[in-house]
Amino acid sequence: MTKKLILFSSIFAFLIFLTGCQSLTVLDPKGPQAETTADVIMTSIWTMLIIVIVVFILLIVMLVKYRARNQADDYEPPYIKGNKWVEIICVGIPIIIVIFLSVITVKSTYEVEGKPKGYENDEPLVIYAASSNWKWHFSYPEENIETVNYVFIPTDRPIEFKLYAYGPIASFWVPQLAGQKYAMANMVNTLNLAATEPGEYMGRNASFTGEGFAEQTFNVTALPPADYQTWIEEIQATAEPLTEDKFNQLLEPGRLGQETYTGTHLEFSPPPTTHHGAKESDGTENTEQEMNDSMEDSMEN
Amino acid sequence: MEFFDRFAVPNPTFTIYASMVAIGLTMLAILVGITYFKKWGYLWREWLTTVDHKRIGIMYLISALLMLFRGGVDALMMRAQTAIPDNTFLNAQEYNEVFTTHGVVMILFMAMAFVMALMNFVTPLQIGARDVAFPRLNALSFWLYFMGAMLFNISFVIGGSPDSGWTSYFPLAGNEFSPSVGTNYYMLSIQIAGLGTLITGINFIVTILKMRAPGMTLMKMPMFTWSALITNLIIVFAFPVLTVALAMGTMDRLFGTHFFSIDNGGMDMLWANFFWVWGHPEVYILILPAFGIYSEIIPTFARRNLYGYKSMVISIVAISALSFLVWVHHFFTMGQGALVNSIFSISTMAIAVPTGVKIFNWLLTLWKGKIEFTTAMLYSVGFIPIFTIGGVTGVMLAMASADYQYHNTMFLVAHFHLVIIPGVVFAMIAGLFYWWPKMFGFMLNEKLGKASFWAIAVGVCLAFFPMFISGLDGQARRMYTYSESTGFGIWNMISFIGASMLAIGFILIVYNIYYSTRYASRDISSDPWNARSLEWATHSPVPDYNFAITPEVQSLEAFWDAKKKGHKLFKGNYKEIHMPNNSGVPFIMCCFFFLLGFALVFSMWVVAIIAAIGIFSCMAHRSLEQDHGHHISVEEITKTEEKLGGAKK
Amino acid sequence: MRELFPAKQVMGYFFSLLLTVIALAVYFVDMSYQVAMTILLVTAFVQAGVQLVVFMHAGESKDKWSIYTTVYYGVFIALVTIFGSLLTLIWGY
Amino acid sequence: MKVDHSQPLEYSTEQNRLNILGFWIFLGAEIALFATLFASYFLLRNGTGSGPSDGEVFVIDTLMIQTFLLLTSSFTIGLGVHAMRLGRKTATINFFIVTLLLGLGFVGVEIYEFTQYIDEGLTLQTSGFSSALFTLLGTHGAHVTFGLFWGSFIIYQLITRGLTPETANKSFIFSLYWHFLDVVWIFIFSFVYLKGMI
Repeated sequence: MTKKLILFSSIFAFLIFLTGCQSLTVLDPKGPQAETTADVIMTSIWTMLIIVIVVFILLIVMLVKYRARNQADDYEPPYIKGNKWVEIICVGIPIIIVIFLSVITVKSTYEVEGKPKGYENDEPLVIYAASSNWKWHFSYPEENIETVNYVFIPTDRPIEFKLYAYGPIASFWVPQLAGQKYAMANMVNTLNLAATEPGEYMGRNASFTGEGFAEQTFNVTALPPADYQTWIEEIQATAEPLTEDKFNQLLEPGRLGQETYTGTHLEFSPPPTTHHGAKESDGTENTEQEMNDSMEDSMEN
Repeated sequence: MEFFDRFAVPNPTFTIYASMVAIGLTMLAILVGITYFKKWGYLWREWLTTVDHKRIGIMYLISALLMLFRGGVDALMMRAQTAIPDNTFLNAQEYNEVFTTHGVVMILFMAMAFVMALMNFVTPLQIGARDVAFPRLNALSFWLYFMGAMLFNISFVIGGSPDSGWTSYFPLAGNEFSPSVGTNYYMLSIQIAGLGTLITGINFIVTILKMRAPGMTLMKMPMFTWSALITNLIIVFAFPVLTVALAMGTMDRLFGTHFFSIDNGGMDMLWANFFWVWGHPEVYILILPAFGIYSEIIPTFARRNLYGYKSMVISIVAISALSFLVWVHHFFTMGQGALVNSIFSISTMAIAVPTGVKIFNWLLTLWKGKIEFTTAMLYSVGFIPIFTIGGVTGVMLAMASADYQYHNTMFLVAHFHLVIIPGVVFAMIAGLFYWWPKMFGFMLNEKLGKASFWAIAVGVCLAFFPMFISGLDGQARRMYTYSESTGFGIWNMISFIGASMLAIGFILIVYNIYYSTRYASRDISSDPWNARSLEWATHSPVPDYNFAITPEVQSLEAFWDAKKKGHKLFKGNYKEIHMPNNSGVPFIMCCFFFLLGFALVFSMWVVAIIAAIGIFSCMAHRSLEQDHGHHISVEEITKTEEKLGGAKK
Repeated sequence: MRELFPAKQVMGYFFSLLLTVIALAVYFVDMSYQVAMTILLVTAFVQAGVQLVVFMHAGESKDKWSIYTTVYYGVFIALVTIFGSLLTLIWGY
Repeated sequence: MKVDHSQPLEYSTEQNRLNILGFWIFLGAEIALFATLFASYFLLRNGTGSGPSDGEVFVIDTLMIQTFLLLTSSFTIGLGVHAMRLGRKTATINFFIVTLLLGLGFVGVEIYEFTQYIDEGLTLQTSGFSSALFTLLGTHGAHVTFGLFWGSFIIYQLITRGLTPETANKSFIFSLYWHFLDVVWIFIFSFVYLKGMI
């Protein structure tokens, strides 16, 4: 009886959860990268559901059937050591499931780390996104403009975000377009994504950075390429230039609204060139580099 | 005056001042109380200087319950703050302090202490030993843990709590972004407590390997002892990593080194890397003893032997090795390539296999059994469904590409709470109910116990299931508030209700302890559950020397077979028993450790040097001292055995 | 006097000095990085083995099995920590 | 206390056997500790910031002296334990004293080496590399220094109490500790110094 209660309430909760899925941000993707992750998530949920149901049914059967109250008083449970076949099944089925999920994981991980599907041959738009306490600075080196706490991107074009931070580690996250990646102070990370539909998407820092962390959000607006071009031209014509002093002021800890400038901070405050703080390889690192290459080769083969 | 400024709390509020007064008054009341009832001598002789594993276990237990209270209040405050959008019950700084201390206290000072409590009390009894291999080191372990915990807790009123999360990632935890001394407290208190844990690890490995009763081969060891052995093995190899990481963090903060700094070639993710090299095995350090407890309780109340003992052993050994191979899954999003992530995804998912084996073995232990739903059993079978959900979401998190979406969200929070609470907390409570009569000679009230189970089980589900949803909807963890338009409100409200139910459940347990202490019958047998392993073969409460005659073991379920097949456990006559002497040195040494930690937190070098000299003096004393313990005479054994209801056969 | 200098230990000592000299060759003799690293790896682990077996008597008591398990497990963890960290933070990009 | 005379003195009681196994397991933990320090050194080796790099500061002379001193001390303490098993108290004490003197020499050379580094502008605070280097070497050096004190206490007890199961046990465990430090030094010698100088 008691177990059933748990079972029903959890199945009930799960049903609510599944019906709500479509409207949940992460499961409502607007670009190829997020679509891949959403598919992976749904596949894993269904697979795991099978395991959960099997365990729950087994548990309920055992608890109801072998309850002391449902048995004769003189019943003496037998001594059962274990059975080879049962154990092979207990090990075998999880192994099969793990292999299945591993294949999906490896495939999808390479997919979301690479260029967005369908846009492999397009020239990506490079945007530098830097976190500072507790803001996001977006620099468009080609268009020579900079925005704070919001970013406009064209639809149907791959975007390459170059991520780094002034200060603590932040995690760049636009759930409807792609998964997270860290922005760190001593290394530049690359995040590939693309938007297939115009619209406004929530973006935020997901990694705790201190007092203003909860509000460290930004808006991503995806515009059709023509509208995007208009926007660029408008900014270039109207915005104030970004000076070094002004940028240093922006870096002061605190919250800011959305701001727009011409020019970028990349000229006077370039992104880090180190790899996790270490200088890029000198002579002695060759073998490590080679090892790395050969490992990648063997993966591809 | 300037000297004292450093001790001020940087962000004082009325609540903190009120707590200061409350803490001060409580301390005073305790001191006055002990003096008034003339209990100083008793306290010193029987507890502060004890080296008895049973008493040390009980002290761990009391500390764990205290810390559970502290961490629980933190949790309630967090859930209350986020229950409604744009709440102002706590501000960002307070919220950050609260979730940081909640994590540290619950993992390191509550769960670890609880594990240590049961391990200390039960393991030597299960293997038929008189004590652990190094009783005095055992006392040292406890006092190191205790002083570490106290040092961490005073940060609240002296100098300010740490506020950069229980993971304390650099550079956020560095001097630039966390200028208050809070993070110093974090580094030093965990260092001190960790040292104690490491010593326990060594102690218990030797105990289990060398002090088993005659006839108890490794494959005849009870499952809890097996899990204790493997847990301690993990402790011995994982904790040094934490020691080094914490030492580096301390040096970065106190001496300006560049391990984790963002300039001069420091590597900020190195902290995260080492933290999780320790941190993931730590999860298994907590959960393996819990698995061991379930493997004792489920067979006892299913009235059947544990199904697939051998595969249970193999699976925990496999888990111990795999637990060291998965740490990178805590930062899949760092930017390392798909290759690294794929490797660690697969190794992580591989852990699901041995864990699955264990779940199925427990289910099959119920098969053909005669199941009796005592409180301990309720917690054990309640663990299976909830843990399964926590576990399968763990597999989902292990998939790197999907983790890019779960990372740092409430989904993750839901996952690890649904693993740790049923996995560790349920087990500890189950173990508490199960071994309580052995510890104190009376039973906890079953009715209250069952009520607490339902409150806690339903509370856990209510508190954490909604987080899966709000996580997938984009709620990051550690956000002190959110706006109404996000739509997270309803889920967080349900969470808060669940958290309140959890609180009620824990209050019921505490009340149960009080109620049973006052009213429960003292007239119980030494084997009230009709159990299967050796600890039930001796008296309740257990005499100092555990077993008057060292038991001889013939089978895996030694005590059960003694009852059912008439195996004789205790052969021969009483002989003089050699026991270790009590010692005040561990306690005094740990007071110096506390002083050292406190002095380093505030960079008071002279005090630190004095404290360090104190520590070394204690070690020198130990080196030169000659202490051969004492002997309990045959007459005394006979007398004690008679008083406890006659000799055991 | 002679009995104080058992052959096994004296040999062990000279062998460890020899290994040190071989390792020093990577500094004094010009060779490629790979060869040098191979020499260092071999000499270091053999040297450690000599200490363990000849001087530390790791295999002399009944707890041989426990002692070797501890050492092997420790080496396993050491290698995992070192190479895992290198893979994660340097090589794997 | 039961003394088993068929075994060497240091193994002769149950507590002694527990102590020895316990110390081996402690050494297992030490392996993990030094592995972490090595890992951080390898990772931070290129994090030199604006300071000098490893090839620029390492010197072969001090390295060879240190290695010779420590290897020899490991040999002499081995002889000390051998003498102990022969029941030769004075020889044991003398070998232990020689060991500690060699250890003292090692620490002295290490301190001299550190002052050289500081003169060249490489301090604990210079860079990620220097922090990791000083911490790795310093942890090993601190272990040796601790060993000097510990060893002195044991020599004192050997002199005043003679060869008993207890003192023999302590001496044997101390020898394990000392050999272990030698093993760690071999790895520092190979993978910190020599690897940095090629």
